[in-house]
Amino acid sequence: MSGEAAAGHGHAAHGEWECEPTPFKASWPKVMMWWFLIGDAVLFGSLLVAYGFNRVAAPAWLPQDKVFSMNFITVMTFTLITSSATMATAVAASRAGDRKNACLFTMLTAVGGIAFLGMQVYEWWHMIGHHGARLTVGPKLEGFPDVPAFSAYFFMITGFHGSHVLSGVFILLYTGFNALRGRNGPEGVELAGLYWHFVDLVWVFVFGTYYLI
Amino acid sequence: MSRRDRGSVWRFLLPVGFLAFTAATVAAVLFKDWMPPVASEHGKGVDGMITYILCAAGLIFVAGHLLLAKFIFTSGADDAPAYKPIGNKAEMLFTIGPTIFILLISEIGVLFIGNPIWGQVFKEDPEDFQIEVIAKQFEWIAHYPGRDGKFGPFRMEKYDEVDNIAALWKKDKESRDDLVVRGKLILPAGKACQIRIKSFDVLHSFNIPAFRTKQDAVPGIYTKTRFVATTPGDYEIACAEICGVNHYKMKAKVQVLPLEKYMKWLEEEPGFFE
Amino acid sequence: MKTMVSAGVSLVLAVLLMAGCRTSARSMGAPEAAPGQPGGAAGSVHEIADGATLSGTVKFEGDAPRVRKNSAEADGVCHKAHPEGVPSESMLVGKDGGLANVVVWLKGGVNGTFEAPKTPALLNQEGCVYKPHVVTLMVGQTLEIKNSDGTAHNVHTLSKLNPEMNFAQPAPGSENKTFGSPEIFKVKCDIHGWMSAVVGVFKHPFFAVSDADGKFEIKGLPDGEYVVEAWHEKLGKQEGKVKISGGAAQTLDFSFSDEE
Amino acid sequence: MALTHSHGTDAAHGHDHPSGFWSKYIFSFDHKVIGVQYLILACIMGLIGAGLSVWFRTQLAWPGKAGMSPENYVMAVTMHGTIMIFFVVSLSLSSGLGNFCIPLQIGARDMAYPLLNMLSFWTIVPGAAIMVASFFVEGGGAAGGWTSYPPLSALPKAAPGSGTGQTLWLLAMAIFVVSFTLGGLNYVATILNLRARGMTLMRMPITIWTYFISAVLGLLSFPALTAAAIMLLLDRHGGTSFFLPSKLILSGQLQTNTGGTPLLFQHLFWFLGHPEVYILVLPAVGIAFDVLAANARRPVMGYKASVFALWAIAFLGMIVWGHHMFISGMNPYLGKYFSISTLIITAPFALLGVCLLGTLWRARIRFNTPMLFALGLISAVGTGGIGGLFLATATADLHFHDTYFVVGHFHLMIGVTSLMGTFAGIYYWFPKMFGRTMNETLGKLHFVGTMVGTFVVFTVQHFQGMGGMTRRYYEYVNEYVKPAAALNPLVTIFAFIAFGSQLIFLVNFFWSMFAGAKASKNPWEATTLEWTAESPAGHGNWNEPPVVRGDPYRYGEGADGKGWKLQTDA
Repeated sequence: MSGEAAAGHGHAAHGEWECEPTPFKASWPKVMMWWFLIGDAVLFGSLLVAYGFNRVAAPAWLPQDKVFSMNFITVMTFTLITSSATMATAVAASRAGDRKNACLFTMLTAVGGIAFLGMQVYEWWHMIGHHGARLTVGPKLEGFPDVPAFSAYFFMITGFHGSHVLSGVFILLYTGFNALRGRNGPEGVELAGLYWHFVDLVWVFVFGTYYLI
Repeated sequence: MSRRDRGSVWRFLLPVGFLAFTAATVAAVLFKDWMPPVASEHGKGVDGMITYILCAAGLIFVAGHLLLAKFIFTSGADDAPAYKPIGNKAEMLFTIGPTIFILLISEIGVLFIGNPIWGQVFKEDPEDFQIEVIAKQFEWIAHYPGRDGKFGPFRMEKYDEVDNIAALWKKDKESRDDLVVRGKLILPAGKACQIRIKSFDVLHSFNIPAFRTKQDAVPGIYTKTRFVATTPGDYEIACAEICGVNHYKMKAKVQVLPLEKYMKWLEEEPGFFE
Repeated sequence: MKTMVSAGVSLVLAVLLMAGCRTSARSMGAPEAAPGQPGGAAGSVHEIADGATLSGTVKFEGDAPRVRKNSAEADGVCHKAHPEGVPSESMLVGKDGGLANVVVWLKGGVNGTFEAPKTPALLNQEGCVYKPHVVTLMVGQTLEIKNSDGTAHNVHTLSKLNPEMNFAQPAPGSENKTFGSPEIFKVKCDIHGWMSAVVGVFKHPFFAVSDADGKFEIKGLPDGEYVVEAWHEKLGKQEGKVKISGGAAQTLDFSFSDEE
Repeated sequence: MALTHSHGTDAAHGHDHPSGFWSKYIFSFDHKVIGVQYLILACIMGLIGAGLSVWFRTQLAWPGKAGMSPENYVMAVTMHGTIMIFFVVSLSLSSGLGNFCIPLQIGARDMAYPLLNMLSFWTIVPGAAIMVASFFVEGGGAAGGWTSYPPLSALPKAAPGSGTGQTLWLLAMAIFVVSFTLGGLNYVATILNLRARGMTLMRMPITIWTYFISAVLGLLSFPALTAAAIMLLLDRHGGTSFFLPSKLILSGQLQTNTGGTPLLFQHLFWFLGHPEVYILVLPAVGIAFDVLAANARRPVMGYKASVFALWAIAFLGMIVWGHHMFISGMNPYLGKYFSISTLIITAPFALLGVCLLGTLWRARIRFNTPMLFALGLISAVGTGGIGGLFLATATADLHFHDTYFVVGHFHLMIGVTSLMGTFAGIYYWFPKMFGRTMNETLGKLHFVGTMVGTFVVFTVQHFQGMGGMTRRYYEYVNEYVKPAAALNPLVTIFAFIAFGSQLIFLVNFFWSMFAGAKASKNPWEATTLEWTAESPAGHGNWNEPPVVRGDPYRYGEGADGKGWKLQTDA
């Protein structure tokens, strides 16, 4: 918070209400988005810490690679990370004023998100249908005990993340549509991008802690 | 609205009020022993720790209120010349001084007086008597390992409110000679006891105020606490963590016996399945 | 979103599970309505003044178990009433192996509706013990729950078909309750864990509780074929059949044993 | 480079002065109206919360005479705690006064996102309604204490209120968290982005600093409670076992849950719970600084040191939650760590306290009502803070945990200190809210009643705690506690006095709103920015954007001889 440099007061600004410069020169929607994401990160952090806490305390745990297909999860992760790249392209395009490409790449990102969601639906179907897992019943695996917490954390964490992806897809569709019409400035795409990158980042943590460790 | 009330009664009333409050509090500390009589070894240490903080914090409390009263009483009249800065050095001394003082006394207290006693409470010593205390809504049950020195394992399926409160099974070898006492904890005097605490339902807290002992009973895990009861006599267990409607009724007797009497009781009492 | 969906799904599961519990409870201890009551549907009230008597004995096979005593020292009032501890009443075996406190009732074969007696049944808390240990009454009949002690009690019914009650009862005090569904359930005191009683609620007046010697007697039975159940709080239940014709008295014996 | 105050879609912002009743007073975007709405809601909830405390205090003093069953008691205690912390202190101090004074003190027209601001308020109204309604559902309200530790709160059979009441409780809390988070986002963005020209960070009044820090703390800590609430709801209604270990026996029946741990909830809860204390206390201290400076006619002592201390408290406050759990079954080594780290907080807190006290050095005090409350706050924060030394020391906590010592301590901190700060703020800014002043005589009566009532109640409770008197007891049946419990009637009588004087405040507040003496633009001759706006300020606060040219507390250096200078003066 050392941004109180008194420089730049003389700059003429459009609009009638001049303000003191903000630290990091972020606009207020961006500041709000950042703090929202920080709070959301704490929420995911809490869930993951809770998972770690229970996992350490649990007498038994299931081997993830036997429950899930690791290749499939890797593809999921890859899809989501790719969508982050298209998002970055969209942000760059919208900054450059290229509405068409901004829209195109935002929509591509949304497609990536939908693909990810589809894979997650398969993943859930696999857990529920194939392994017989329920919120209160662990996946059935030969030679392993029933670990209900394995399912409970799976459904809660991936479900919560999935809901973020889902809302992200809606936001992206809306933003992409608006970008094409030129309704929002570059900031709209940027904000959606921030959210999307955050959702991806969270997935990396979920992947790392729930699937790998 | 009288804002410039220079001769305001509050100039006298407030300091007098603050001083009276301080004096009453100090008097209450000095002239009455509020703590229940102490009956355990580490309890004396806890009391020592409390006395230390009382003295140190009391000093800050009194000094702070004296200053507050003084500042209010001697504050200038509003139409007098405007405020003159006190000077950086004096301000620094005034602010940093007490800060460091308070930090020092509190950290010294916790490091050199508090933590050793904290260590005593959680010490693991194979020589200690092992006693298990079971908490359930709204009762305390004492469970002794019996002559074999081993606690029978819990078989929650065998639990019966009336006949098998400790959820033991007679086919478990360790359980046969276990002692189960409902609503009463019998302890030896002068010998360290490690209590392992278990809850069958919700959170409770094992609290013997006379021993300065408090430890939550957490379902799913064992919690431990350790003490040496010093004086034979009767004391009370209270529950210190809200556990439901009858939380206030959740109490039990603590009976501290001289060591020989305690050993005799252990010998003579028949085991739960004997 | 998905958490909500899965929460919803599991909520449905939980409801199903609870429903399952209910049915199993019904089959475990709760009297069921007799299957198909064609004639009595008009609400005719049977007279039970005359009829046959069903009597018998409930026996316990094996050694009489030791009667446990629970220390009541946590509560001064209870301790005074039972300085040596409160003896458990959950398994009382009398002379010749007679098993007390068994609820014997007609599970099937009773037709018609019956009016509940006006006199209340009494469950008294005295000396930190429920007196009597087993109370039987009819649906709609008043149960007076009384606290005659100098200490507060807590009445907690572990009923499944009737709404579960859990209320504090200061000393002295008295509460009147009625039950809408036939069921046998336990009552306990949350404060004094050793206190336990059994309440049996029935649709008809044909029930009895075995006495200290294991003897029971059900009076005023009309002719018919009946399924008789004997229910004990720890040993489970047994069924027997009896046929009554011409108002002749019948006997039926039960015997229980402890599997362990 | 100077950023503009661009408000995107909010057309209602700026010069429009809505005229209709609904858009002006009910669904207003104006931060000042929203602030007052919060205050009024807090007043209503305060009557309920404090009324509950009067009810159970009567039971404690004269057992059985209050017409209260043990069930009522645990529910009343739970609801009192929840309502007071989340729906009275948070709403009045953080949301109410915060909304009112943040834009005014930094020279903004409104909050960064006025629509969101209005939505925050209208989100919390149903939350408050649900919280109150939960008392009247079948089985009664939540009865697990305001901490709602599972398994008590997770198993509907564990307590009579653990049924629908507990679910509604969780729902209301979730709504509160949503509203509070949205409000916090607005605070942070407003304070960072919408400061008037010249209002650099180090020229902000300390009140703004405290609101900023408490908003940041809220954004960082409330998600932990959200996570805990999600998991608790799943445990309650989804059949999961996040907090429920295997083989619990309840009502004599074996439960089917497996594998959870109740300690997890406590960690998550206190990760919020401890910062929450600072969320509630710091703004009160900040307001006290402003009021003290204005009425002691001198700058606050150690402005920079105080800001530093606030950040230190905020940071340390995030890492010491475990001191609520010394005896919870946590690893004893963690107990040592939390004890040592908690006591480090004494340093910044002492610094803050000394700066408060030092602000009276060579002062020229005007004894008006806001000042009296600010002075009372100094004593409350000191007395309460000293109690914290005992509780932060794990060893002493062996005796004090969950006794009335804790009750007395935290009531002095988040009850008395916060409310004294709130009252100081309300009396102080009332002219800016309504263009009128509150009645001084009634105000002083209110002060005396509050001061005497609360201080006796909570100081005596410290001594009761020393006697080992355990909290949340319906009646004291244990022998050892009889001497301490004998003081209960005394405590209750003074609790009545404290409650009664709040009624005086309510009368004064609503009466003065319409009939108080007219106030000028700057009735207190204070220096901060809000006093350059009209009283009451219109929607948009200023016609011309103010330009800040100096520190917030410019007393005693006035060249023009009046002894003080507005922040906008050259």
